[in-house]
Amino acid sequence: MSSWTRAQMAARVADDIPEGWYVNLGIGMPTMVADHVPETREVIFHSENGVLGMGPAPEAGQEDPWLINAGKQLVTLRTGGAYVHHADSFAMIRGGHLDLCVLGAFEVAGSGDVANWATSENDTAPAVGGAMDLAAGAKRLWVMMEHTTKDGRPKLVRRCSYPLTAIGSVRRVYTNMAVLDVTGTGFAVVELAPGVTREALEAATDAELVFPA
Amino acid sequence: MSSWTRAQMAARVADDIPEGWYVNLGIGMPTMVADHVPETREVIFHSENGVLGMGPAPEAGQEDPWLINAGKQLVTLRTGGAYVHHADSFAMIRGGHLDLCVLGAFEVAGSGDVANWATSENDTAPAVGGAMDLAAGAKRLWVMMEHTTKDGRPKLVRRCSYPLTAIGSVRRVYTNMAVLDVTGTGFAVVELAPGVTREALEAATDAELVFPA
Amino acid sequence: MIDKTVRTMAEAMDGIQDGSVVLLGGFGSVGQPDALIDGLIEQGAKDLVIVANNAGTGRIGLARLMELGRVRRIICSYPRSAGSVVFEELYRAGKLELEIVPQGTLAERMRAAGAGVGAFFTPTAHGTRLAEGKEVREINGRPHILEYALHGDVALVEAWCADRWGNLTYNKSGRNFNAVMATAARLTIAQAHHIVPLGELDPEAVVTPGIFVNRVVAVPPKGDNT
Amino acid sequence: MIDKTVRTMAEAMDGIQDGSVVLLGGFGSVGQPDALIDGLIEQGAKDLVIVANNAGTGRIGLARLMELGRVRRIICSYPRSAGSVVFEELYRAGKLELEIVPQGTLAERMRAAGAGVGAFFTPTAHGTRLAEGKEVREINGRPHILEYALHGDVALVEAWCADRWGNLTYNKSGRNFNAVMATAARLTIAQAHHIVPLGELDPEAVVTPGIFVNRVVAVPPKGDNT
Repeated sequence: MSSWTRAQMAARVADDIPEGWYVNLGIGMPTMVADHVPETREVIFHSENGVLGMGPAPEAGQEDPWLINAGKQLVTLRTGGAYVHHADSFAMIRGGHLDLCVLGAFEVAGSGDVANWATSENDTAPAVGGAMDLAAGAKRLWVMMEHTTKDGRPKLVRRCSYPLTAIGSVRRVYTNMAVLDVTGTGFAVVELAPGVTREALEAATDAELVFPA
Repeated sequence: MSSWTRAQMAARVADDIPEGWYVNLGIGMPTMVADHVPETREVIFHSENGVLGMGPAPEAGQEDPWLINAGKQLVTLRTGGAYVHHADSFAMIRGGHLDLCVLGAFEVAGSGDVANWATSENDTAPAVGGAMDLAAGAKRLWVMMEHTTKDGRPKLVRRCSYPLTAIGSVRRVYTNMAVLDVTGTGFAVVELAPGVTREALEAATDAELVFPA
Repeated sequence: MIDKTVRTMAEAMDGIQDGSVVLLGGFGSVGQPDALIDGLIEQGAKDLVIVANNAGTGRIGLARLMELGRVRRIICSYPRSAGSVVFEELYRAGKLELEIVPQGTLAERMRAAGAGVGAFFTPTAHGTRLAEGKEVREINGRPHILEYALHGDVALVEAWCADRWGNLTYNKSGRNFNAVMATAARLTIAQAHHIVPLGELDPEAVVTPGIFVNRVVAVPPKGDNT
Repeated sequence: MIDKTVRTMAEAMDGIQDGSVVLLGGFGSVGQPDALIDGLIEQGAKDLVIVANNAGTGRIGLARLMELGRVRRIICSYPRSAGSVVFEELYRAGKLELEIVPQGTLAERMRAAGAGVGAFFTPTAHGTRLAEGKEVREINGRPHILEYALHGDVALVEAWCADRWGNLTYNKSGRNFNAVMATAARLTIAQAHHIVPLGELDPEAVVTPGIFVNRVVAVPPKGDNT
């Protein structure tokens, strides 16, 4: 079975982000999306730790240890960016000012529920970070993840089995196999990766799928 | 009967403000207090409209129309001052960061209740401004006012008849006749103005008075 | 290229609907978005709810808007002040609804709207007639009252400098309600004394990041030569 | 003359009591008040409640304080991260209480403490296990949960520049939790890279006005030559 690489997934997400949006990219795979937005298209990236207008990683020799993103990687500030403190940064998130947040996830349900912070009820000290704020606060929540777990279990599900991050928040999911919109009762397929068949997608998904007519 | 002038009252209040306090002075008579704090004693004045470290009125020719206080008078900024927005300015007030607020009042009760914003229940459009925030928020609330109304009615009372600004907030009252501490059930006389007798004070007060032994 | 600057007042006011909640910045005469208020008068929206610290003075600006019968309700801390003649006439005639809010609660309710806080408990106004009908709860031994976020459909603010991303700075006490109102509305329109090239504002000193601002129009203050 | 600068770490730490709630600024390694944490280790206060974004890494700083058995409880958003070995050991052994709070709720709870808000309703974490036992209320059609202000007895923060009034600025992403924690404690102690003469900080660009700061100690960051 063919499918999108991570870079292709990141490029696919980037394609859907129009100029002028304020966007927070979650730690991990979503961070790659920024590299696929052309410089000529002004998208303003936000990092929870108080950076609005975040730019790419610094060039060698230009690193500033005082400028990191939420994933603790060294970054830069674009011309026009600004620094704020944590409460103001989360006011942007929680007040509904971000046009988009892209998060990774363990599971997404057809209801839009998302689980991305704790892998089981027995994990007593999981790290939530800003995930719940982002999931509840952004105008749109997209999830970017592999379609299944490493051992092949579906991550698009009828009901999340892992502890929830937020209820009914996800609008769209980008996986290595497809782009899917959350319908509330399942997922509507927007696009299949090259070589991925309807049957393959159904086999890898534990939720209702609606295909374009 | 002798008593303190307004300037003497302001000087008396100023005498009780130690260096390093953060102080908000209400519109009207309390504003005069700042002029009686010697420049060598650093007291940091706060104005609700976002000025911390407010200085005196500008000298002629030095006026800046962008720098006013809560009473809409032109002021200056002391070296070391800072500007903030309204929510941050009131965070200072409401978060208990001001050491002192000095307000004028219509009535103060021995319980510490204060009425200073509306003169009757029928005044349907009174202007509250920041009075309730200041009265509830400052670490200490002092009131500075004439001891009686123009027609001689007591303003230190058993129970406020005017609409309240705050309950149980006032710590100390400075009038033209005396300095008095709020006890919870009345007022303890700290100091009488020159020429004011115990009898005169009692006649001008409608609340329990405790005199020093 | 993102460019939030607009060339005309008509563009700046485009789409403001009848019945909107309009937040008006300024405190006293400092930081009032006078040109935008005139733009709103010209634009024609009516049945407005106005949130401002004062209820207008004289017969210009907000007072003029009220005199034209375009304001249904005003939410403010200090309605009756020297020169608030239009307010007093309309209010006495029963032609204007009034909600008086303590100044700090007013600022905090808009801060809450901007920050995604639905409601909050504050000690301010407890035991006063401005707390009548409000939920009371004791927290840490002190009674608090419940106040709700106050959202604007539109905020009209005055800034000192702005860039094409909508980053704003203010001048001295002109910051006042402007910075908090800018966060609390769906559509924030700023009039700015200076439009500066992107990058000219110090990223450590931007007061209102552009995320909160939708449109910027250049309006040097009257009589200003800088 | 007001002078909040102190000459020694012992003076900076004076009076911190056993059982204190201590707010620790920083995010990742940026803006961490390392010298003050070492000062607190030296000072000896125990039975502490620590509020920080992370639960310490390696065996220095906060991790060292925990390893010494001086921390009873930690309130944070991201306890388990690369190198949080001391936390994991103590937590697994039942020697450390943990309260996990969403990062924005953590910041907002301290902002509430600093701003006199007793509690507030937020949609964040509704329907998750971090909302268990919390009051739920629907506001504008959306369920919110009630969160309480989080007050510190002490805040330890790292600033870039400070003056003798305690005005602070920060450096880039070093602002993070520092500025909000500075407002939320009874005793705020700042380590500053530079102590500058009063008046050198732009009044338009002070991030933490001195009203929130009690003590300032000069601590250039390690390896810094500026």
